[in-house]
Amino acid sequence: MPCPVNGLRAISEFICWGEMRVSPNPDTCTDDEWADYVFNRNGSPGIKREWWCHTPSNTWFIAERDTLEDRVLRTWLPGAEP
Amino acid sequence: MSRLPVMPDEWIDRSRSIRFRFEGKEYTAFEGDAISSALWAAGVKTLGRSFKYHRPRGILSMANHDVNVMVQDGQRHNVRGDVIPVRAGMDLSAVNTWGGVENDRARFLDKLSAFLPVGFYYKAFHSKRWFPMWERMFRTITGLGKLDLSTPHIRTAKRYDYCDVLIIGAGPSGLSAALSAADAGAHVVLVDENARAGGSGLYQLGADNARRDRTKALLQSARQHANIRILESTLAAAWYADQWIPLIDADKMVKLRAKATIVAGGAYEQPTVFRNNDLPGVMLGSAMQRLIYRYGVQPARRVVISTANEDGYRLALDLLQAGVQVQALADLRDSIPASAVVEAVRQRGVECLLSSAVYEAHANDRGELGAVTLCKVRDGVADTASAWRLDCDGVAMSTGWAPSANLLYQSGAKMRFDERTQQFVPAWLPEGVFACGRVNGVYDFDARIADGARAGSSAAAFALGIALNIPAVPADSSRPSHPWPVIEHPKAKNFVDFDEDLQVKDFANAAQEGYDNIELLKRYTTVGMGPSQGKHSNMTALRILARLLGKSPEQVGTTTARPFFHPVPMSHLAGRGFHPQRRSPLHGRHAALGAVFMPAGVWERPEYYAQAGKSRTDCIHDEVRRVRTKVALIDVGTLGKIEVRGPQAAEFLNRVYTARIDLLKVGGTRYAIMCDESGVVTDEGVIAHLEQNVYYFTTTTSGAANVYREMSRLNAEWGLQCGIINLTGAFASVNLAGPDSRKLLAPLTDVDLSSAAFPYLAVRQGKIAGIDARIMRVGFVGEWGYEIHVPAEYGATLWDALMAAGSTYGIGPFGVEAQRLLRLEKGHLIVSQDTDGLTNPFEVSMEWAVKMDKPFFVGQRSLKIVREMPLKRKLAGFQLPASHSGAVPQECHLIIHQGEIAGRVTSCYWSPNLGHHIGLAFLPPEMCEPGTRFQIRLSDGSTVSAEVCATPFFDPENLRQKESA
Amino acid sequence: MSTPARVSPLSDAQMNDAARWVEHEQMRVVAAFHHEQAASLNSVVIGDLSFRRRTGVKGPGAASALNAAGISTPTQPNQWCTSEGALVARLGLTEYLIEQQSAPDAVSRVLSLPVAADVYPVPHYDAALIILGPLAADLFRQTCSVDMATLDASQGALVLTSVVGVGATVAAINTAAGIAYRMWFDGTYGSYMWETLCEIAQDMGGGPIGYDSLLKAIG
Amino acid sequence: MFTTPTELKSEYDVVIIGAGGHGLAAAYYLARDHGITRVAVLEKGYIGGGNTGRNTTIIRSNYLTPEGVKFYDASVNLWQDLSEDLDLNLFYSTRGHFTLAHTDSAVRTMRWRAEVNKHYGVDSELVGPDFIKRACPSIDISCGGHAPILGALYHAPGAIARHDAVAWGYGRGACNRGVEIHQQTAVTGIEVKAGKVTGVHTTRGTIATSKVLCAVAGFTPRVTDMVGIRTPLYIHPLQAMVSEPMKPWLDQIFVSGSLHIYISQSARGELVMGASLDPYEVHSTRSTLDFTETLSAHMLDMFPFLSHVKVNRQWSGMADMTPDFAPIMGMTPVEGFYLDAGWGTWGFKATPVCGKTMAWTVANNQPHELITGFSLDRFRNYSLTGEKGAASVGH
Repeated sequence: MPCPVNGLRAISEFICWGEMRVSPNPDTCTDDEWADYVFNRNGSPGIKREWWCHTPSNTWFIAERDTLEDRVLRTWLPGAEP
Repeated sequence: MSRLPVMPDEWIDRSRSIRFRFEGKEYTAFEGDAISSALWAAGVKTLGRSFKYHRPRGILSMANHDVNVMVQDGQRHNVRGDVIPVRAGMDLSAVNTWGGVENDRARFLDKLSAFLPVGFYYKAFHSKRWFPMWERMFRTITGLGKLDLSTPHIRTAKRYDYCDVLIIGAGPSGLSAALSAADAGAHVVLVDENARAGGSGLYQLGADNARRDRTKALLQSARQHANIRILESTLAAAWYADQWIPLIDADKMVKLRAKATIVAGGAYEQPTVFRNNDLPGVMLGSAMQRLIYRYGVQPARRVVISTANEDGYRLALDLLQAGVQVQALADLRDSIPASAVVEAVRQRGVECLLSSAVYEAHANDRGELGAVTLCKVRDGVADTASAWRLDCDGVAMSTGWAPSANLLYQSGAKMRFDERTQQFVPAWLPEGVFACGRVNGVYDFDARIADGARAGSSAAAFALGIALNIPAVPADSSRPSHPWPVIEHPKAKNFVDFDEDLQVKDFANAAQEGYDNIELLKRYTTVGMGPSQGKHSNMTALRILARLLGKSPEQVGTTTARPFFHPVPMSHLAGRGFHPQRRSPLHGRHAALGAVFMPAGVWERPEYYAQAGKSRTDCIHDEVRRVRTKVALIDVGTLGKIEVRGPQAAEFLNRVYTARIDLLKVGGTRYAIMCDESGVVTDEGVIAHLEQNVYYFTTTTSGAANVYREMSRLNAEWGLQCGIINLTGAFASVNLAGPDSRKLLAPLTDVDLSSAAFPYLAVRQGKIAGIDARIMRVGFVGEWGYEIHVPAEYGATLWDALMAAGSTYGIGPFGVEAQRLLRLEKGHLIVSQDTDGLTNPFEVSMEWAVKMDKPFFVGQRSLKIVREMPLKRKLAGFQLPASHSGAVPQECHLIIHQGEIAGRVTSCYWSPNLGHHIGLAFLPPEMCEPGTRFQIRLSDGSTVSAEVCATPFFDPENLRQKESA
Repeated sequence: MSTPARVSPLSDAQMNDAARWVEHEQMRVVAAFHHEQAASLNSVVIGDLSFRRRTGVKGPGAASALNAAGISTPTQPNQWCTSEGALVARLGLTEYLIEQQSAPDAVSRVLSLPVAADVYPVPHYDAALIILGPLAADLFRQTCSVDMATLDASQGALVLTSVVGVGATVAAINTAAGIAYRMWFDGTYGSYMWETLCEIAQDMGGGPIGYDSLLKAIG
Repeated sequence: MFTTPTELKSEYDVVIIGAGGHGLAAAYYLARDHGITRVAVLEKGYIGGGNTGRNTTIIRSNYLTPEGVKFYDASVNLWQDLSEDLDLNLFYSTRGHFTLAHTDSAVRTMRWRAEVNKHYGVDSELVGPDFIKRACPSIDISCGGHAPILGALYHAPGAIARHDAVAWGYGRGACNRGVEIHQQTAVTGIEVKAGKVTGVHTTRGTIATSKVLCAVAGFTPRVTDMVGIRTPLYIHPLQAMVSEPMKPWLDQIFVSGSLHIYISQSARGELVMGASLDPYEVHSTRSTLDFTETLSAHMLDMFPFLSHVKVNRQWSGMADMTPDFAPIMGMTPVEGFYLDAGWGTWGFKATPVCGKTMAWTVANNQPHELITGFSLDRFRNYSLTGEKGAASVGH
């Protein structure tokens, strides 16, 4: 896994938080929309954007990963998407 | 048998003979002998018994596939005789026999074999009544080697290693690949599972020294090359993503990270399938060559060769040179291309029969090979009219090969079936993975070396990111494998899988039952499921199935190859086994005070402090009494400690905690809880507002790491202007609690401890015993007390100062158990003991700590939904009558109401200060009124009656933490 | 009131094997171990440098704040340099570790940095080791997935990685005794780390080294 | 024996997607109990080729929630007669099942489970180290000193079985009753008109049907996407490994939550070993080295004498996880689309009862009483079924 700051490292140095998810506006969304956001997932394989953390340096970053091939396409720091 | 004259590259050292025992008899061997070669040289041919029918078995491959020759070597079981070197003093016995190899009492199973067709056990013995008994019988005869339960925990020095190009297999193509990669500047690791590099270049000679010399020249240059490391007796056990390859040798695993991998593992020779092809004496042609050239052992005196390729003729020449009489050479092919090798064999007067094969092997009185019946054969069907019998003590099977492609499959390579070579060859290889030599479908000797050079430079170019011109590979027209090396026989016993004793008919039966695709066939017949993982059986099984279905091998396809290539010991995989453990800076102090430690995640914490002649409970109650009556000290350093600073620190904490942190004044603290997005309580802590824009707070011990990590992530998302600093390890913290705590502390500190200057729930910074400290006036245990945080390197010094100053007040340490009891007296809950994975704040009466009117906090939106729903349960305090005697409820005992589960106890202790049992329990909301009686069921089924009561149980007005008027 | 004593996070683990103690920076340091032998230096030795004063800062403004205090900072992330008698390590993008090695006192300068909206002090009450000897990189091959042999000391290379399962900062440095590695990690793992590394080092013919011999070795 | 139907008909009463244990069991009970035989089971691979053939075959009912306990207990009862029922030896072997507790919070959870189990007549008990040591003298109770065993949940009925045979038995039973099993037939789409299922598109043509049962474990999200249903399912790989065969020495099944390992010895004498889920989403069955290293290290802590035991093979399956570790079963917002999913790591043991209850649910178009706690809409109503409640961490 290539950490944008620390470079290529063994996967054992990382933890995966899961897919990046944008919450609906809590003030305007319906209860069902919110429950959908809280519980439901996009469970099909595909190219997904996930939160990953390089634990020794506590570096959080985004990884674009093909969950079918388990191949990392690119990674970047939050707000620094290439 | 007899030893041959010294062979130029033999592995044995004839100057060093060693003695060892097999099946109770003593034998002599040479240093470097494999167990099997030593026994064969000593004339022992029956080396093991088969898995299912307990048939006598001898040498098959001498290439780590002889799973019927597994021996027990002391604590090591399933030791493979064909490759494991014999050591002086070894005392070996064959696995999986009843009373020894010679007269295995289980050999009767062979007679029953007709009644034990494949899958028979699915169809038998399955009455509910009889199965258990039958299973016991079955289990006792199954299972190969015996485990020695006194084997020690072996810790190996597992390590990492790195290289540009890894080459697996040091035969002619691998050596050539290594040289061209190394010449291109790549750092090369060349591994070979054999004791010595060289591969078939040093034993498949056809009495042709040119091959040997060429191979030795390559080996010589490789050994001298600065860029090449050659690792012999080293197995590349698997291929994992990102080119991680575990290299296994006798005593460790190396996790090698290669930039490029070349698989040059060659091919396994495949058995010819005819009746009794498993008798000791029948073996692969390459096994005979290994015996001759590696161990100087004559494989047999009179050999019949069953072949279908040029290798069989080469073998004939090798045998003749070794003084073996070649009785006949039966070639399955109807015609053969003219070649020097074939010519040479004819000239040596060997009888070469075309369209012929061994139809059946016959056992002598020892159950070993004594003769064969040869027949004319058309497409696997023998013309028995043409049968003739020939005495012999050796049969060589040399009718084809299967590629050693396991690691290629693991790497995700796509393979296609090649008609000419009759094997699967790479059609597409993943980035950085290469193949050369026989595994790549190249068999001609010179072509293999050229193919190696091609792969070597290609791999180097990839690994170094440079351009190289890649040498071409001359065309290779050889046809090494026969499409149908299977000879049918009405009486069967023509074995396809030697691990599992599978015969040709077993596959027909399975297919007939509907198990008619390769995966189902594999699972139903268990072909390839044995220790050799199908290396000598999968290809034949596939040919058989293809024929049964009228499909091509390509259409049938192969089964997936999974790690490992050969079995790997668990001690190698485990390595040293690291178990990271954290210790508080005060650990040494606790140990000195007789602490009894309990594990708390990665930490060790004092459960209580043992006193001579006192029970655990008495010790704990002493500690409790000391806190309530005098003063005591507890290490709370395992709590998570985090600092958030910056202009938006308050805003940040407002979003992650449910409380109004923005209203917290400098110098104040607040208890706060944290929820996840679904509104479940996940953590708790005390937040202190140290200075303008500086907040310091604690988390639960188990939550610390996750809370800090999740906070960092949230701010990576929110981008608020504040910094989050994890001080869990950097600070030591203790809780000084008890009526005398203020008197004790006053002389040690420059902080004004008066209630006016330092009220309850305030935080102050100052010096204690000259140490910079953060002091909070909080009390989880409900006494006047101070939680003191200092830099970790001063923790012990602080502890000593407090203990010294406290001696006049009768100070002592208290542990986790006493603290749990004390906090329960105050009705404080512990997240994850008094809550579970679904508990929301309303269920534990924390409405006061949840500010729904805030603009936002994590979990708020969900709690708005949850708040509108009826509560399913509530956490309530309860007590048992002081008169209660006998068994006591424990945590997680159930509350039974009208025969149904109504809730559960989450905490329960006997309170020395109240004189009766108190506890917390989840109850239906309607049962939470103080005074309500309910029944708790204990483990033994008896019930205890309890009564709901208000909390705190002890000092409800918190008078003890306030200034007494 | 006398200045209070500092205690190394490794002292519990060193207690039994310690032959002689000396004090540096108010911290007791093992001057010599019982089972210490000169031969170890030909393999790999592990020394405790926790006594050296350390502190840190992080945040977008950290670098400029340090520079303003006269402390220069590495140009690249995960790189170290020396400035004002201190080793200045850049951990990732915007975090810095400052360890005092000789006068003048950079650490106290950092401690007295003015409060700023984008500079956050990071106290370092942690453990600090030096790993020295021809087999030093080899020791890491048994304990860490990063190939330390590829770290260029002259370039001030450092990595944040995991050693025997514990998060650690490892920097390659040149010493009179050749290439060595500095390592910083959470002190609460001190006993575990010290015992584990010493055990492996001893298997390799090395072991712990007291401060006296260490000074002789690295000057 | 199976029959391989040559042609795919244009219409069936029920289409079952997935010829694993669950799908085939549902087909079997639809035919046997409800007389519904115009059923097609569609399988993109081969019978039992998914998690049915990849799991480590542990069968137990010592769950935490009342819903779970009742459900799995019904399953165990079916298991005990299944070999005779299917006229195929499933090697159902009662071994006794230990869930080890290494922390006081784990002990609390085991007591909780034991009490709930006993309440519903399931044979479970919280036992101490001495009991464990008596049952398996070779175990290292201190686990190398790293994680001493403080107690365990002992579940006497815990059993193992031959996984493939279960799929074969149900498949054969279904075939004999007229059900068609179409292997190498992948579903490419599902037709929904006015909120109702009307048909299924496959690689071998289109089928008209009003009822579709989805029983495809790790592939569930791909199928629910076809009908536009959102679920909480997420897919993580679960790995396992098996040793070379050795003479029997381990009778019981051991599970350790803290060490994340479980182990049993098969009838062939192999040690079947597993660990916890891989920590991130992957939709393939790749293996990792980390897995074998960690599992071996922890296994040697518990059973040091396995040092020389060789690992023969490792593999992996795709586990369909839910937030509360309970399955998702029954009706869905799309009429005629029935879901049998969320089996995560515990689907095999539920095979018979899933088949029975899903067959009932499909036949009657209303959820069977045993599965009402597992409905999909619990995630809309914040009324989760807390099997994970048992998994809350130590303090």
